[in-house]
Amino acid sequence: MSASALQPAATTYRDAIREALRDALRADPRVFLMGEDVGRYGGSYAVSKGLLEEFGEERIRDTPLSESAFVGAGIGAAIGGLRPIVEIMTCNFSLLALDQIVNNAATLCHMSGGQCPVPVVIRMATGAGRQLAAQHSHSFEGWYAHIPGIRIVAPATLEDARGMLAAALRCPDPVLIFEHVALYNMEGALSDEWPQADIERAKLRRAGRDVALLTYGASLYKCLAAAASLAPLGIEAEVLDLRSLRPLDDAAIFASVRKTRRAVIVDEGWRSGSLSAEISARIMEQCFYDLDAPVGRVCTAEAPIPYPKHLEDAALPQAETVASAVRAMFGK
Amino acid sequence: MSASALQPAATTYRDAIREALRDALRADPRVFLMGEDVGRYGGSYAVSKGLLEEFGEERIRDTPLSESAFVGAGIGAAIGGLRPIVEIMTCNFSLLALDQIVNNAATLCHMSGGQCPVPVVIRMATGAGRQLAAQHSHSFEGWYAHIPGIRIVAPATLEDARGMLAAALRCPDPVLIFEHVALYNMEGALSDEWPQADIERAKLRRAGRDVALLTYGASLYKCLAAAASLAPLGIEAEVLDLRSLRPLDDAAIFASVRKTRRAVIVDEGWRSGSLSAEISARIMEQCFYDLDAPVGRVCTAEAPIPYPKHLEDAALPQAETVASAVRAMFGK
Amino acid sequence: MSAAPAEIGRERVLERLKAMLRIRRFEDRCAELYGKGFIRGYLHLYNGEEAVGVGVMQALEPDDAVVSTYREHGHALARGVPMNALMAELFGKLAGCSRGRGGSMHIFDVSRRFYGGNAIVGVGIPLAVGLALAQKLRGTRSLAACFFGEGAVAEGEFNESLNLAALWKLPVLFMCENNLYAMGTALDRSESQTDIHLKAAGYRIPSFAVDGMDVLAVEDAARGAAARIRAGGGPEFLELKTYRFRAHSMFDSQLYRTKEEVESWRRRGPLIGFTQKFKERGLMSEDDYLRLEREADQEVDAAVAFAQAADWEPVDQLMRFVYAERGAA
Amino acid sequence: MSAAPAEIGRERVLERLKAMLRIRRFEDRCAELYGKGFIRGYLHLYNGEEAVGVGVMQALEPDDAVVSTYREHGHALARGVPMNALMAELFGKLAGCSRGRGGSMHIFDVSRRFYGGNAIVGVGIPLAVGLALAQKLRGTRSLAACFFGEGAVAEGEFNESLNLAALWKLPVLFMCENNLYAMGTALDRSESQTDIHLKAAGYRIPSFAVDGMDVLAVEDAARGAAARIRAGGGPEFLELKTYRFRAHSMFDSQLYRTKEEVESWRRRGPLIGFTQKFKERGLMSEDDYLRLEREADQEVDAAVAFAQAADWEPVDQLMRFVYAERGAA
Ligand SMILES: Cc1ncc(C[n+]2csc(CCOP(=O)(O)OP(=O)(O)O)c2C)c(N)n1
Ligand SMILES: Cc1ncc(C[n+]2csc(CCOP(=O)(O)OP(=O)(O)O)c2C)c(N)n1
Ligand SMILES: [Mg+2]
Ligand SMILES: [Mg+2]
Repeated sequence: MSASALQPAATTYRDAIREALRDALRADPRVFLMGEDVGRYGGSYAVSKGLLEEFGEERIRDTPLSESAFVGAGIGAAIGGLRPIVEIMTCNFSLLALDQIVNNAATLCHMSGGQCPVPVVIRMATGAGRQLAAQHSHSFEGWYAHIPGIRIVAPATLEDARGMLAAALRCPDPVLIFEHVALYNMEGALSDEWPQADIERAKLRRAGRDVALLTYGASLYKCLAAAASLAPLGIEAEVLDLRSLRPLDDAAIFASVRKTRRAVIVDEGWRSGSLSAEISARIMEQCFYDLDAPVGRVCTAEAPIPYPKHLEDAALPQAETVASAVRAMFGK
Repeated sequence: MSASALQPAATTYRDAIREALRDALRADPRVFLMGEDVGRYGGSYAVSKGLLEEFGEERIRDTPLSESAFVGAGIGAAIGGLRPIVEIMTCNFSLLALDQIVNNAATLCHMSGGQCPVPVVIRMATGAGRQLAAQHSHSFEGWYAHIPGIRIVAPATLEDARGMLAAALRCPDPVLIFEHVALYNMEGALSDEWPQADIERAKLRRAGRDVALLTYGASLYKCLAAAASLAPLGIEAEVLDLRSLRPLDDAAIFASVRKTRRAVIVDEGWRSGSLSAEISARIMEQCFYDLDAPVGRVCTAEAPIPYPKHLEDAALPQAETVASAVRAMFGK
Repeated sequence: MSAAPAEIGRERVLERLKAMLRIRRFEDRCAELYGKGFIRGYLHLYNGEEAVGVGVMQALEPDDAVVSTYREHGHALARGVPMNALMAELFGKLAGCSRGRGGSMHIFDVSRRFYGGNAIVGVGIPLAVGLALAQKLRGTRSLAACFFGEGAVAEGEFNESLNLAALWKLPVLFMCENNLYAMGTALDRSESQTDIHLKAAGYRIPSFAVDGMDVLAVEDAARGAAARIRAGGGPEFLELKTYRFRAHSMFDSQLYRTKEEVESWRRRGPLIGFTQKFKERGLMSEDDYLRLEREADQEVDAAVAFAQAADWEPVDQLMRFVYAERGAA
Repeated sequence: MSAAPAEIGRERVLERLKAMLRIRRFEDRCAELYGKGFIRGYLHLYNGEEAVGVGVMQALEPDDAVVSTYREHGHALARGVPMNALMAELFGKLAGCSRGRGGSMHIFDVSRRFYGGNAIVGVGIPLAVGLALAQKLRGTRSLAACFFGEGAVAEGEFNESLNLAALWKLPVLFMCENNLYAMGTALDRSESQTDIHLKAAGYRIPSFAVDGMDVLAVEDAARGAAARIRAGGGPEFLELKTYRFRAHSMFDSQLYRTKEEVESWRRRGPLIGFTQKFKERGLMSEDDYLRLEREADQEVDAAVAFAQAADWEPVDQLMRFVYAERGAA
């Protein structure tokens, strides 16, 4: 995978996150990073490599394998006036901390009548595609997006990886950032400017008149590839990168759909109850009379992800399955 | 709330579950019940009252407050040849056991290549309406329905409360049964026959020609009330009780929608990403050309549930909000 | 215990008695109001355990954070949450300390660093660890005081949190209110090791068992622990041995214990023993008791009137604070 | 330890050596095959820890259940999972013991009561408790043997599970493979109490620290514990002190430990010490070693050939076993 369609090579998604972490740690003494192996080991995906040396053990804090306690401690520290960035190594392990996220982070502000905002940032790796099998291949970001009180973002580009972390830290709410494992090595360029990403707005990555591909995260590149393969057939696909999964940017979604009158949602979550369902339902409610065809969905097969590559590939959305869903829509 | 529309008074939903438990414990020595306070205390909702005396401590097993361990132990015991019924006091606490449910119960059969089916039954109370505030009012059944490998049922009647537990125990898969707290006191009659409920099929509770109300659990009664209030306006609403949330009974849903050409989904989950979204998306995909109007949804407001009655009522779907959504659809 | 116990004089005796009576009378009224339908949902009374909350709070400074459970009226009152705001909260009124949204299980008063009222057993323990971490990283000498029941000790989070606090030498005062039952489950049916304070010792946390029926013993133990924590000694753990005289929540059939057991604990109750002892020592009189009780009742009357007169939150504010209002944090 | 250590003769020495060599040579080949792309995903090698798996398995009966971690090739081979099926699993082939679906982290062989291969740290511990519960309720004398690393001890589930097993006196043999690191986190940076076996003692579970580099010491400790468990004594706990010689998974920069530390442990490795000792005692020779190594290599060659020749699962079977096939359970 490469983002060469978007940016010239220079640095990586991983580096972009590290830059964002470094910027934040330098700019604000309240910021600290904690999680399993973020320090000595440099992070399971090498995101935090070098930060321990620069910022020391108090601010780059290795934790034991106690997801519930250290996520809860991050929530507590946020209430206590700090700006914690908690890294859960992968979303697969985040279920162990889910009670803290859903019953504490998401409720405290509302149920205390506004007294207890929780400005915590929780980062985690997500997604399949590396042959890690059933327990290490989950895509839970769309599932988390069901929970009011938290915000969910899924940066797909280097720019967003850097900018959204900064924006998340400025936000008084709990923000969960899902970083797709397939993106860490992606190369691209970063501007020197202080990042100004948004954590509420989608972004159009390719304009087109015939069909809207609505997606986020690593699937963005599959959609761009699909769009490229459709162009020669005379089908111009528009590709909308949702970026923020909660809240969803309804205006951008509806604008794309109204323009193209057709949409396919591409989501690495298991189909039933994935984010794609919510998007489809909203389009049903708001754009029903604008549609020339039913909204389609390309999602992950509803099975635990198997280890062998041929089966994993078959389970996940692919550029080709996206393209063929679109072709079918046009009878091509 | 009362099921008098369906059955004459005689026993309660709570009793129906107890009967099902008793039947199962008598019929199969592999069956046992475990959970917090199921024994001496008789169950938080008095469901298991008297069972300890009849079946003893080995089979009516009080657990410590260790949701992850005792749910995991239930999964292990199922693999080990027993038929455990695990009670999680309420779904609010089930998040603490979610890793066991999602990463173990749901994956073991598939990832072991079929060697390890997990015939565990997990019962839990769900739902709001009792002024228990943000951390005790969740409706997670629709959320759980996202996970392949498990089955989700939500009995709304006494007959189903009894019959679905029996059917769940006959099923080789993990079955999660969600019992709505507002139903335990509901009165009705039970036949003496051995229950034969289905855990894959929806059931039509009211036939109608103008609009399909698709719902499950305690919302069934709100929908029936809404349907009754609509009839005098000349709107005949059909009410479909989904009963099984995973798998969904597509055939029944689509049949209702094709017949009435309009549908409103009523779901006590928070709107975004609730089960209602999936149902709407499926209707979009399969019945788009059969629809006379976009499918509507009446769900819970996207906020933690507040304690005061007027705010809780405002947050939840009500018969009146269902009826008014339907009236709006007909411009009435 | 290193810190020397504070001297016992008439003033201290009457203050502690007053603090306990306020809780007792407040909650007795709550039970009545529940029967009348003014208070709804779950209502977990602290009846019998008042000495714990009152004793502990003596050791805390305004900057310390407090994290409590759903059985927290006593903690809140002892911490200084105004009775009016508390009663209004139980009524679900806008003037309640959590805007009426939380009710009995979710008392918040951030101005007094009172962080719930947490209704999921164990869920507050990591919060306290995080609050303590914040205090440490910010260089304060404050601590985080964390209450939980002996039932919570079986939750994995309890263990994770103790380890984290010990490992990072955080200023947390862990306090297990051991009232011997978690709903209907007796301690020896939920723990293989029933000496709870020994569990904490297993994390190398200094740990003490304290008579939770003796407010002054609790106070002394808490002062000692707090002093050592503030001095940078890391977390400490108190097991406060107590008993709840009423049902778990408002009603339960109490099949899980005998009347005799309850009676024998009642005779050791926090008010009875205390009153008897200090009457004998001449530090208080029956009149003092009656006067303090009357004053407490007057305060409760006023709180009820306040709560009754207070407004409901308008329905159109339901969605406020799902996300923080900008500029809030 | 009560059970008398078994006698040490040439046969036993050669058998244990063979069992350890099979694992070592199998995994050395796996590392090569990973480099060539035949094995993918995560691959956690047991190199250095072989004495633990081999020693423990001697104490188990066919009816006992085994629950393992993602570092489980050694456990699986020692338990009798055929090397062919194991290698085919690592290749992701249909002939693999989990149909190729699990890969290295999810080795299942229910015919040998080998229940994973669990990749979430700690997730297997409650499973073992449940398997033991089933065995107890069914009236068997079997036990459930549960492996986990010292990193898992910080997970709440570990604590919940130990309490449950102790409380219910279940036949579980808990085994902590303490290799001093959880990925890059040294034990003293993850636990306030680094004597892991003392944690188990806190649940009143009989608990022992064992030299995990000495296969016979492990075997003796496991036999003793298993015998007491079968006799109805409830769970026991072994802390097996060991070390992994390679990276956590296939590659890591190992910044978290020094070369000297690794070297000093290597000198105490399970094969070196064992071979030296029994050569000196005249119970084995260098020729024995070379022969067993050669035999192991031949078995590995055959397993690779088997795996290479095996079929892939047809794509159209992807959805099989999401739910059990009817009649399966
Ligand atoms: C995680 C969780 N599980 C179960 C419950 C239901 N529940 C509420 S209180 C309680 C008993 C708690 O006992 P303990 O910790 O001893 O506190 P006490 O009520 O005695 O003060 C239970 C089981 C809950 N609220 N949270
Ligand atoms: C719940 C969970 N958190 C984190 C991880 C990532 N992870 C995999 S192995 C590991 C270290 C485990 O160490 P230990 O238990 O000591 O076993 P070892 O690898 O040393 O055999 C970690 C952090 C995981 N798989 N599961
Ligand atoms: Mg208690
Ligand atoms: Mg280790």
